[in-house]
Amino acid sequence: MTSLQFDIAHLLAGGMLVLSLLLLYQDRILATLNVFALQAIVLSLAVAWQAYVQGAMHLMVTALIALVVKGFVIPAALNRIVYRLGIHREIEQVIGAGPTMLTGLGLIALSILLVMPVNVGVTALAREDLAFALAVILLGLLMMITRRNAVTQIVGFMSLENGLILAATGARGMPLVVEISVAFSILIAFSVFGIFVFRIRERFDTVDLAALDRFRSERSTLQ
Amino acid sequence: MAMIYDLVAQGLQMILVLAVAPFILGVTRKVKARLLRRIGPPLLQPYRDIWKLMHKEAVMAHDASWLYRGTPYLLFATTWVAAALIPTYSTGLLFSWSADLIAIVALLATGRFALALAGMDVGTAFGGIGSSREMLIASLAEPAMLLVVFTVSLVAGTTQLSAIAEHMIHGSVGLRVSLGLVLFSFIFVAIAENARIPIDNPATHLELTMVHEAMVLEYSGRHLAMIEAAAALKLTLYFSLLVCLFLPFGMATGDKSPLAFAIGLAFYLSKIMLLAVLLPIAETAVAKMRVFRYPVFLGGAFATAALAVFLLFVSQGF
Amino acid sequence: MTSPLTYLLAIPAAATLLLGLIAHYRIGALLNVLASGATLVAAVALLFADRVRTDIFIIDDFNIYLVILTAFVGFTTSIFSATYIGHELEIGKLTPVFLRFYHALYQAMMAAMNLALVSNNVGLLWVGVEVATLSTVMMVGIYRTPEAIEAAWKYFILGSVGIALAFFGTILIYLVAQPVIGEGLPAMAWDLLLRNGAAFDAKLLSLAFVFLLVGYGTKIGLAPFHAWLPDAHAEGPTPISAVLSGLLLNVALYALLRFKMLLAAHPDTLNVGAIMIALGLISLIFSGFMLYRRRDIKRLFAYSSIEHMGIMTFAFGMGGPLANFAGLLHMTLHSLIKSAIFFAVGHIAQVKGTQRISQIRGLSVTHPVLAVGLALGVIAIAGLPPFGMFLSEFMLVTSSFARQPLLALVLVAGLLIAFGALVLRMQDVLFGEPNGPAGGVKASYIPLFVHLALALMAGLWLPEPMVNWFRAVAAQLG
Amino acid sequence: MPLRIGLACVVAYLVAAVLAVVIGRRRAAPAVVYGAIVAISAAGLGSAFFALVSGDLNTRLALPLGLPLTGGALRIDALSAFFLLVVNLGGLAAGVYGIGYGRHERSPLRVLPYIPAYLAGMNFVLMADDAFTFLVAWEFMSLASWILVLADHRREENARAAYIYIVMASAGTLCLLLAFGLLAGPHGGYAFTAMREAAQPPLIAGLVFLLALVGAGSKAGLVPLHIWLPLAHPAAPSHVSALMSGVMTKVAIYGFIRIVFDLVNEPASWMSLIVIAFGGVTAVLGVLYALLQQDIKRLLAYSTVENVGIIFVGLGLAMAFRAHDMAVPAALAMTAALLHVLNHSFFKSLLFFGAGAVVHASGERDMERLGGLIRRMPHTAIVFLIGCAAISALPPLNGFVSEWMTFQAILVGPQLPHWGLKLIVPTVGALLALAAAFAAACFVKLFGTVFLGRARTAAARNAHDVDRFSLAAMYALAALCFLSGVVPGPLIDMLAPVAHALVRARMPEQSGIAWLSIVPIAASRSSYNGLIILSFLICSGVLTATVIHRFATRATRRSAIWDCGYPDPSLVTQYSGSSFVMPIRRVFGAALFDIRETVEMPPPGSAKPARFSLKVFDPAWRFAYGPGTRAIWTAAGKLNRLQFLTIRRYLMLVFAALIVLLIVVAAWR
Repeated sequence: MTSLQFDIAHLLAGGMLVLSLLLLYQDRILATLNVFALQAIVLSLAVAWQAYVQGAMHLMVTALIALVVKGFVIPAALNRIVYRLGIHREIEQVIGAGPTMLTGLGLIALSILLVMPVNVGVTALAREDLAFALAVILLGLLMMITRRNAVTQIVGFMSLENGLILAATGARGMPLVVEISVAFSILIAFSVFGIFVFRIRERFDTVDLAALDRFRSERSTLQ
Repeated sequence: MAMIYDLVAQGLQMILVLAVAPFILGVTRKVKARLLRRIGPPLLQPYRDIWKLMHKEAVMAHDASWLYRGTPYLLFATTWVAAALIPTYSTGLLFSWSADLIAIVALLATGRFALALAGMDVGTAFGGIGSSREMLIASLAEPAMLLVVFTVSLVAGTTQLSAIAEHMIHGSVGLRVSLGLVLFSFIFVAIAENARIPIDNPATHLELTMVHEAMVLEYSGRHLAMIEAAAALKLTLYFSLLVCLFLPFGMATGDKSPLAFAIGLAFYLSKIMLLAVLLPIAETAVAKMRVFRYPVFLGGAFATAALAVFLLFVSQGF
Repeated sequence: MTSPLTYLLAIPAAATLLLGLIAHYRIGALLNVLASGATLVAAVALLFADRVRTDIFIIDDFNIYLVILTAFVGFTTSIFSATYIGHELEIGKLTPVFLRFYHALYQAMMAAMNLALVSNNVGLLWVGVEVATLSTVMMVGIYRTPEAIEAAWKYFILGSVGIALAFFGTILIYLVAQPVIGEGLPAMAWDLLLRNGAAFDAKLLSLAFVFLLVGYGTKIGLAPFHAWLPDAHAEGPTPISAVLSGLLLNVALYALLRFKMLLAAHPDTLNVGAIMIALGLISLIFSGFMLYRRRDIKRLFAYSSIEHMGIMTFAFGMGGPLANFAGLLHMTLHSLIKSAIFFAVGHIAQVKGTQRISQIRGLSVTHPVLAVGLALGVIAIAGLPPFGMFLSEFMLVTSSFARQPLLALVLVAGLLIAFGALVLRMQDVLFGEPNGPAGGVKASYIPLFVHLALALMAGLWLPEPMVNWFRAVAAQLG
Repeated sequence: MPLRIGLACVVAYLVAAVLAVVIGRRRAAPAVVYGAIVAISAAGLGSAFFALVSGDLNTRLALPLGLPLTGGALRIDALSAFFLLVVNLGGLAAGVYGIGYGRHERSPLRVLPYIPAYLAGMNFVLMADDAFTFLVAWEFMSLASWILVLADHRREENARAAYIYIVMASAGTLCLLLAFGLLAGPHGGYAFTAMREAAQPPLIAGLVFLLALVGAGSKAGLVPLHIWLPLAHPAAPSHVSALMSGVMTKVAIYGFIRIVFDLVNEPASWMSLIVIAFGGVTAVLGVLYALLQQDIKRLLAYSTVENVGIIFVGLGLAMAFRAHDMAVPAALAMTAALLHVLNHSFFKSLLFFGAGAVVHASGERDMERLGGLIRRMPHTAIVFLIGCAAISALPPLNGFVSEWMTFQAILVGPQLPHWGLKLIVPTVGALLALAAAFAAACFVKLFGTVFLGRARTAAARNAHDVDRFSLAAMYALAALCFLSGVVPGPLIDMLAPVAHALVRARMPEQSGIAWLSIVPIAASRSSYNGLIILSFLICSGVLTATVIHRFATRATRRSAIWDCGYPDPSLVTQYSGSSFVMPIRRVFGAALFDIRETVEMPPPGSAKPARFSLKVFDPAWRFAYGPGTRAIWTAAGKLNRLQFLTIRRYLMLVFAALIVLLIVVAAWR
């Protein structure tokens, strides 16, 4: 692999990481959706590049799925939901953007710390990708737990899964990647569908327990 | 032949204690009366009392049970047997080994058990008071008594009364501090067990602090006679126990000749007479205690005995 | 390959499609039972067929009895669910429309679990576990009551995160294997991995295991990844609670153990034993305490499942022939007994019309047979003789106390705490002045008592081949 | 051969249990089941006795059941043979009693199946020769008795008792489990033979000893592990209470002996010190608790605690002497302990049967509501009186013999070359004397309040004697109390092989001694002859009685109570049980219990009655168990919040855990 190929792969992966940070930074739903769509596109580019580099054309399918489903369909769907359910547009963050960013940076440091010592036999490309992918995953998780809002949590989950795809495609010649990426898209479709059908607004997160007590006699044991 | 001789000796001892017991009681009463500037009853009064009571008809409550009737005899029997098993004028009598010191104490406990039950039989308040206090005194006295036994057996290496007596006579006992202490606490226990002042007052009947007399309140006639006799026997028993444990000199140990027996008998009688005189003197010196002072009294006995044990350890070296 | 393996996977898969089409619930239930029975036959047939080993599938000492166990519990549960669901329809808690999905999903789940068990490919293993999870998510939400949906959502979200993390771990496994074994399928074949394990990069392997632990640990229901488990058990239909506790947790644990073997084969990896011991003890103690304040009887036993998963994890973390043997035995027995308990609890909840413990009293007066069933179940799950779980706990406690006294003391304390809670609740339910309806119960006792009988047998006598399997696997688990 | 019979007995018991389940509802069921129990336990008794006297012992039997690969091992040695004797004797008595008593059982299905199962469990414990079999049987025994405690499950306190019981029982089992774990070692040598061979380092031995003390002690009712006992034993039907108190505690003691004397068998001075101290304390506290009870059966249960204490003192002395290679005294102490095991099983079963009869006849367990039963139930009164006298260690009954032997062992104590022991032995001796005195007081109170005096309630007034099966059982046990009290020699000789197996020595041969008296160590030292004492008593008593009746008068007149001329006809003025113990309570109790006495004295002139109420609490609850349970409950409450977090917070937990693990990996090199 030439250094150019490596640099491009590196650039794309790094781009995803930056976008993840950007996601954490957003405080308006629609903007979040746009950033996510952008990340998905970058992902598809990265995957496509990997396909080209590894000469594994079947990865193109994954790239295509990423582009179409995550780049356009799901953001659009989520947009629709936001309008339909009249979810108010500001994201209530549990911790402010600043601390979140700092935590995110810490996570990135951790992931690099974890992956860099690994060098036995693993190709540099895979390793770089791995570091970035791990970072993206952790950031996705972070986003899920720092946002009180259903849609943004789905977005967080999806960016987490972007990281997965990135790692999977980075692993040279790994079987089943395409199938799994398809499976993940279905999973996400489910979640979006779920939000829509079950009318889970903030409810799925801040389920007010008082409402549940009527059904489930557990809480009365608290006092 | 020898067998019969032994049997006779044993039988003699049984008769002896039975015969001498009321007299001892009489002596104590007489001495006490004298000390109190009274004439006092004649020395043989106790015999007369028992005789008279025996011939009176026994009056019993309507719902008195067989236990009530049986108890006096059981009490009398246990006390008598116990008294008969203690060496008086001679050691190593035929049946002396059939009960050691502990067993004798336990025999007395049997009698007490029966009497306490009898006290509760007809269901009066007085009987209950008596029984309950009797059991309290017993529970206070028995630990001290056990420590006494413990010390003595530690000195003599046995709990067999004959053996102890012989050891005290022949063995190189010397004058042991711990034996003195034990004697002290033994006397305390004996006072408590025999319902003497300051624990109890055998002379009165209608005093709320009474113990033994309250238990037997309902008894009359021959039953009462048995109980009185048993009380007298018990006093004698403790006297002879004291004699046997602490001043057994003069007892017939080696040869079982009639002469030796006679000497032993003389010594024995004089010794218990002495005790019978000493007891009322001590009694007149002190006053009756409240029930809840008993623990102090007998606790003192216990402490002394315990001290004796530990001193003994020290003197023997651990 | 026309080995029983084919049928093992094909029958449930086919049944899934077929059941999806059938609306009538009696036929559906009947088909469900038949399909499960056929699967069981196929599974048993595996015993007599020669062992399979390809890059995709494998049958070895470890999974052969688990396959049979899974098929067996699946079968008995299908019988139970037939009567149970019938009752649910009568009282109108379920509608036939959803029942169609119910049966289809049931078979789908069975198929997925079988796939996970027999797959030699770690990717396929992952796929199996995940499909099984998702199908159960659907079934948990099937009552469509608010709390059921709540439970389903919790399950879904936490499950998905678990899925993702486990997948990342799988990728790492591939990455660590690929340089040694080469690209493509072989680099994901478990037995090849095990063979070349020593050559892998220890660091990356440990990292992979951490992700697998968290990912599959979520499925196992180890604290603190357990949150979905109690609600999913409590709110879903009871047959699903039975298979969740009885099978799915086992399968997830099985997956984890496969990877544990990899690390055990490697000399200088992270000491995962310690981590597993820690997680196990945390789960045990935590659930032990949680048992005390439970008001919902199904949730109670859900927590007891967490407890037992903790015990197993502790055992495997301990390692060594005895502890591993105990862990494997515990796995088997737990799935038998816990599902039996849920059978009993399901009927009890139906006859009493409530899941609230406080509203069920004096069951031994109103429904003696059910009471005996529940009592035996709780006695068995509490690890009292003569049931088999006593054997496993006996081995575990004795062996670990000889090696790690303090840890064993913690274990014992946890066992005692949980025991106290379980017995307390059981006495509440079984004894005292009876309340609630005393009406007759339309229940199928066979599954319940068959399970208990098996658990009893395990306590008194284990069949020879089983012992050999356990020992072989225990040796591999290091 | 005895082993096979024993195994057959266990199987037969289990069959009987199943049978009971099947026919439980029939009217004839109790007769059938109890009849079966009688037959089986008679067989077991016979074989055990035969094994003990003929020395046909140490036969082994390997079962295909139990632990995988090794299977279960069974063995009967002298020790287990003796305890089999005890167990089956109790079973026999309970069976005979049950034939009559069981007729009145309200819900037989809750009792009938479990008694045979219970007996099977106890038999099996004694035959087990590997840790697993032992514990299975042990826990099976606990389970069966737990259900029996729940026989009358509608009473709230019974459920509570059963709960405390089962939890304590399994805690004890876990302790034994740990002990066996240590003995077996990491490679799992679970067979007792292997454990015997493995030489344990002192530390391990000590640890095993402590665990065994706690594990077996909690089942035997050693203070302060006794709390379950007075709750659970009375809750069960009376013949089951008899089994639990008279037999099961003995099985627990067997467990202790088996581990400490057989499997480890390296007693050290400090161990014996602990055992002796705990034994003494248990004896005194147990009987003090007993004194303060008003419930007949609970009183008996507490007195079981006392006797367990006495037995443990004997065992501790045996350990002490063994630790210092004083073989003969060790044999004496051990024999005393074992003899007391046997004796206690006699009179405690007898007393519980009597209590059962009283409870059945009057429907009252509170002795303050009884009284005067000696006239309503003469037979029960006689046997109960014998039981009371025996348990109060009065000559010439059996209780005295074993306590006397214990005292003899104590008197040898000072020869021990160990400071601590030297000092504690006399102290414990005093404690035992105190316990004996208390026991006498306690049973005077019991018998006096229940059987003597005047009936306090209509229930007591209309009581009637029980059926003849129950009476037969009670009379038989009373006879045994007499027999083993009067001629204990043969029993002591019977125990010789047991003592020899445990402490490598035996007491001097008793059968040769003249006049059938017993000699613990040497005739010169001490001896006791119940036979002569008894005959003396009878002779002198009868003699005097006849003399008086013959030559004096035998006239008797019945009249009203005299009571110092102020008789009070009302029934409540008689001494009640609690007023009987008042002095002892004031003197000893105040320090040891938390006793709440409240007196409501109405002002002069008001018509209200004065009220006196007394509450006695077991301090073990106050200081140990209460706080413990509260702690668990609060902890559960605090953790319970985790049930109600939001999904996001749950995700946080996952995330945090993941990060921690990742940091661990990163930090690990």
